[in-house]
Amino acid sequence: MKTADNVALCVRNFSKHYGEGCAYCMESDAVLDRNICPECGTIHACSDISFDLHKGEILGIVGESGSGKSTLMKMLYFDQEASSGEYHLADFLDGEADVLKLSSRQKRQIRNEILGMVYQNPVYGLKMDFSAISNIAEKLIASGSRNVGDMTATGDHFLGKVNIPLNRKFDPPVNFSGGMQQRVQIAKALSNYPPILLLDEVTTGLDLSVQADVLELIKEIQRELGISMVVVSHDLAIIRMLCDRTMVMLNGSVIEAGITDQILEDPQHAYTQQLVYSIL
Amino acid sequence: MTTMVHETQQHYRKLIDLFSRPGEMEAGTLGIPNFTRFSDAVLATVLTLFDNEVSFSTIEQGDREEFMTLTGAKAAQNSEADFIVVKESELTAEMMETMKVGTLASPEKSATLIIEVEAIGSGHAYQLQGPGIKAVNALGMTLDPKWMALRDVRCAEFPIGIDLILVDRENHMTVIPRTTTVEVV
Amino acid sequence: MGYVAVKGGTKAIQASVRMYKDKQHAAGYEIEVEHIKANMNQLINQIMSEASLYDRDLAALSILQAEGNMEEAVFLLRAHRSTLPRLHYSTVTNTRDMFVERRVSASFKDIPGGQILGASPDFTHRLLDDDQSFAGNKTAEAYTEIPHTHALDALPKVIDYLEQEGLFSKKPEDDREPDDITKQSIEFPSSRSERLQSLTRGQTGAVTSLGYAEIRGYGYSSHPNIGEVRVGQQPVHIDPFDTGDAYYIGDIELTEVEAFMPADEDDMDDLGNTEKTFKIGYGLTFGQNETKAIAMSVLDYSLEHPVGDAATSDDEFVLLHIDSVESTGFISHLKLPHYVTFQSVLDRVRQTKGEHGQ
Amino acid sequence: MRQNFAFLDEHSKKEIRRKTLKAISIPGYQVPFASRELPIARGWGTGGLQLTLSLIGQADILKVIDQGSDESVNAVNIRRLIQDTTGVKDTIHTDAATLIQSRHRIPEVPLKPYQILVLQVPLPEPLRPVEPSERITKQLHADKEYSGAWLRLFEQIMRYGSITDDADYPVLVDGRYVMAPSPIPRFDNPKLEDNDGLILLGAGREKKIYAVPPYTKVASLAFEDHPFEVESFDDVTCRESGLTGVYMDELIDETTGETYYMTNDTSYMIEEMNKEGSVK
Repeated sequence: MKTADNVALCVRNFSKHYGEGCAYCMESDAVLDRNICPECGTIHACSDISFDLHKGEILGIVGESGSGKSTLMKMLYFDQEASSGEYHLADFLDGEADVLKLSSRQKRQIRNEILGMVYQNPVYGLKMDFSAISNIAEKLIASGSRNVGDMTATGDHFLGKVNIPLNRKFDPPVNFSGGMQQRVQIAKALSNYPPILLLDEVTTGLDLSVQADVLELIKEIQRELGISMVVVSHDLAIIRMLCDRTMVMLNGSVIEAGITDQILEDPQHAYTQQLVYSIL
Repeated sequence: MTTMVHETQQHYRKLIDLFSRPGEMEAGTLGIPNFTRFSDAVLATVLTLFDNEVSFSTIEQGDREEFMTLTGAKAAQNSEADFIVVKESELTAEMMETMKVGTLASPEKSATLIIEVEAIGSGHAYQLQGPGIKAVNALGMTLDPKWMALRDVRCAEFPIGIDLILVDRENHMTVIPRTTTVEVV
Repeated sequence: MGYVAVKGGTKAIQASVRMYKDKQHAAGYEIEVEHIKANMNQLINQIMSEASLYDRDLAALSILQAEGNMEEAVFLLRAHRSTLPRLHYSTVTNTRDMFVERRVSASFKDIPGGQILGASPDFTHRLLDDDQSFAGNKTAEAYTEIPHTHALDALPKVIDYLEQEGLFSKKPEDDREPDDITKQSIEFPSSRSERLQSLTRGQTGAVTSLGYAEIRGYGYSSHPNIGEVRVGQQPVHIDPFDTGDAYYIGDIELTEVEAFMPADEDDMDDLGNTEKTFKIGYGLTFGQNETKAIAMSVLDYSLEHPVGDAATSDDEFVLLHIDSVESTGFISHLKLPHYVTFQSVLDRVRQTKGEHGQ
Repeated sequence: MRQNFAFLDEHSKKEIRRKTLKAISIPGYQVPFASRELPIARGWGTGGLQLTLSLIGQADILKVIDQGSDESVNAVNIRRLIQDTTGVKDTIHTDAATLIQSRHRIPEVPLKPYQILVLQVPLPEPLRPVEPSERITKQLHADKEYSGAWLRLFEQIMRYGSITDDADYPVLVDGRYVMAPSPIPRFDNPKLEDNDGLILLGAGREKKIYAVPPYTKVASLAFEDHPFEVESFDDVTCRESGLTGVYMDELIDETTGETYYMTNDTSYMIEEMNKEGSVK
């Protein structure tokens, strides 16, 4: 298997379960109690998820907490190991290798060079006691840069882009507001121009006005750099604003997927309908 | 007892030199009677490195019992053994494919292969490069290059890999650690 | 003829060692190893436990040689231990076979087999006694044996009672060969056998302090119940030819502690409710070392059932810092010469001053 | 009490020997070993001493130095223990020794083939300043994830204008492992690379053995535009011998109060002074 020409990231039959599983729940059509096997108690956080991320698009994943969307994101960034499935990246060996089968060292290399991640909580994405500029340098160093001048120039560029005043670049993020921390995290994730950016609930917990700033920033960067993005959110309003295509997740499975506008106009699944009407 | 202490110390220092300088050659000796099918330098290596904390595998029952009696080491399957003591004629692809290579986090949990070959100093012309070698070391050895190819596969993702101690019938010894790049000329 | 090296270091060391030895004998009172062995049992117990070498004669010798310095005495025994080949391993020994000299339970007023107070300083009054009337009281009533309902080498355990009540779920017996931290360095996450071995070798004060922190408010933060402390003689056997015929090689004195901790059951019941149950913390030391064994049981529990960010839940933090020889060695090495590295520090400090001055 | 040859029992030596051979096979990787207690204190050179005791034989000629000096009290003490348990000959001359144990210096005289230099190591983990947990640093080495080590230097440049790491300056061995070279001055770091002899490093308290085989690439961590720098003794001359270009001790003349310099490697200084036509 190999990724198609216009595909940046390709996932097939991704599953993640906590517990051993049993003969009953390992069948693909097993009926579960939400995502828990009634026979053996195994939790199926993600079941049989397949999708393609096209080059240059923003793909939204929407669902309530416990739907498996964050687990899916963690598997994409190797923060968690998938129980089964296949995962290909166009920028790694032309998409020919199933990257789940790689060693931890090679996965780390993909994280450093091909992916960028923005976590809901900046604590996971930043070294809070290091200066903002060093935080950006960390990503650049990890992806191979060894030139201080180049790295500070790139750091200045991206800090400027996310509207962090340069007179604060030597301050550690621990002294920043939540919105500023999130913008530093975005600058960091972007700094080595990764072909794919993963954004996990990046505006949750921010003030509404700050939310709007951050969303605007994401759109602008996407337009400018053409980076492919996966955006996870429980908030359909954010998905509507950012995403070309959308997947709706419930209890660990994808229940609906398609062009965002179509899903909003004509939701098929009862759960999606409920979601859509709640924001209208 | 005193002589064993000094003999194994001297043999160890030869091994230290050989591991540090892959492809160089030293002669091993032994002051005690050898009842195994292997050359004295093989037995000296076993006596130097084995004790009741290590496991090993070897094909013939008589050798196995002798190694266990002399050192207290435990016999194990090829895939579990810390050391495999073998003649070239007894090597199998399966053995090479299943022996322990360690993990990225603990690459030292790998097997060391002690192979007795016909001759070191003549045979196929190998060229070695890597740490411990100033430029290139030339090594003549009868070992079939197909075994070296299987070794290369197991050493593909350094630091994972296996280390080879090679000994011939005349007690010449050489070492090829996992860091060495080997070519047949 | 030419320049020659000065031998200042050699001479200085020789003089220093000489002075140290002379000082030891200056007052003219000499005691024998036998005196220490007879009079300083508790010190011997503590040293054997930290040294993880069970030998009362050598422990007494180490105390004499170290002028009573605990760390030095432990250090001497540990160093001696490095010269000893490992000839045999004992067979699995069961503390149910212990010949019990003392056992108390804090959890029940009376226990099957009875509370046995035995020899203990617990209820002495800590009054300095310059005529040593306590130690030397020869007129006290003769000790009379109180008859027991059980043989002293077959006493039931308090833990059995909880188990019969269904309040404690016993883990299946695990006779796999334990990891030995004296043969392989600990790798993290650690195994329970590595933890128990480190704890029992730990410095008494360090183990006690960390155990105290764990229950005072930085971890479990609650009061464990001591199910049973027992002290007694434990028979040891070896089976050198692996025939199943074990040979008795002697007794060692042990202190064993089982502490009960009320905790949540790991698995939910059928209705999805969590039940309370008892979990156990385990302590075992060479010799009579009750406080250490209790603290060990607390730390065994805290490392087995970690909570949050408590340091006492972190196996690396606890196990890597409680060893007497390691901690005293590293702290004391700071007085060794470091002038080469300090020159390097000076160079960097001057350099940054230069950079900022530019 | 009865003493073994070279103090340790034969089983202990075998374990150390097996681990040492692994260390040579995996240059720069810290091999865990059981580490015995010795008659000198932990932290006073027990790692180096265990290596020396496992290596030494009756034919060896031993040199022991501490802070560059054969007569430093700690060097004398260690040499005395080794000689008391082995009876081997000793020397102060680097080129006459077969086995050299040193604390904090690599001698000025280059090693010869088949010579072994044993360095005492207090803190073997180069990533410890960025990560306190052993299980995490072990994984970082597995993944070849060294951004933390470089980031530390980057942050120093941001804060002080230059790299402030002094002795024990981290190196990259054969392009794979970041390694702590023990607290040798930076001046000695270049001697690690392409050495004719074998360098073994032992940390007794931390229970690690590692090695730099002969002819191995060893690069001190640095940036393209902030190259690695050794301590500068450019403008100073040894007051005793007139030597220049060697590592110096800085001393204060008690009568004049003036600062003066002396060659740190005392045996080298004496050898040079005894040469015909020496500076003095």
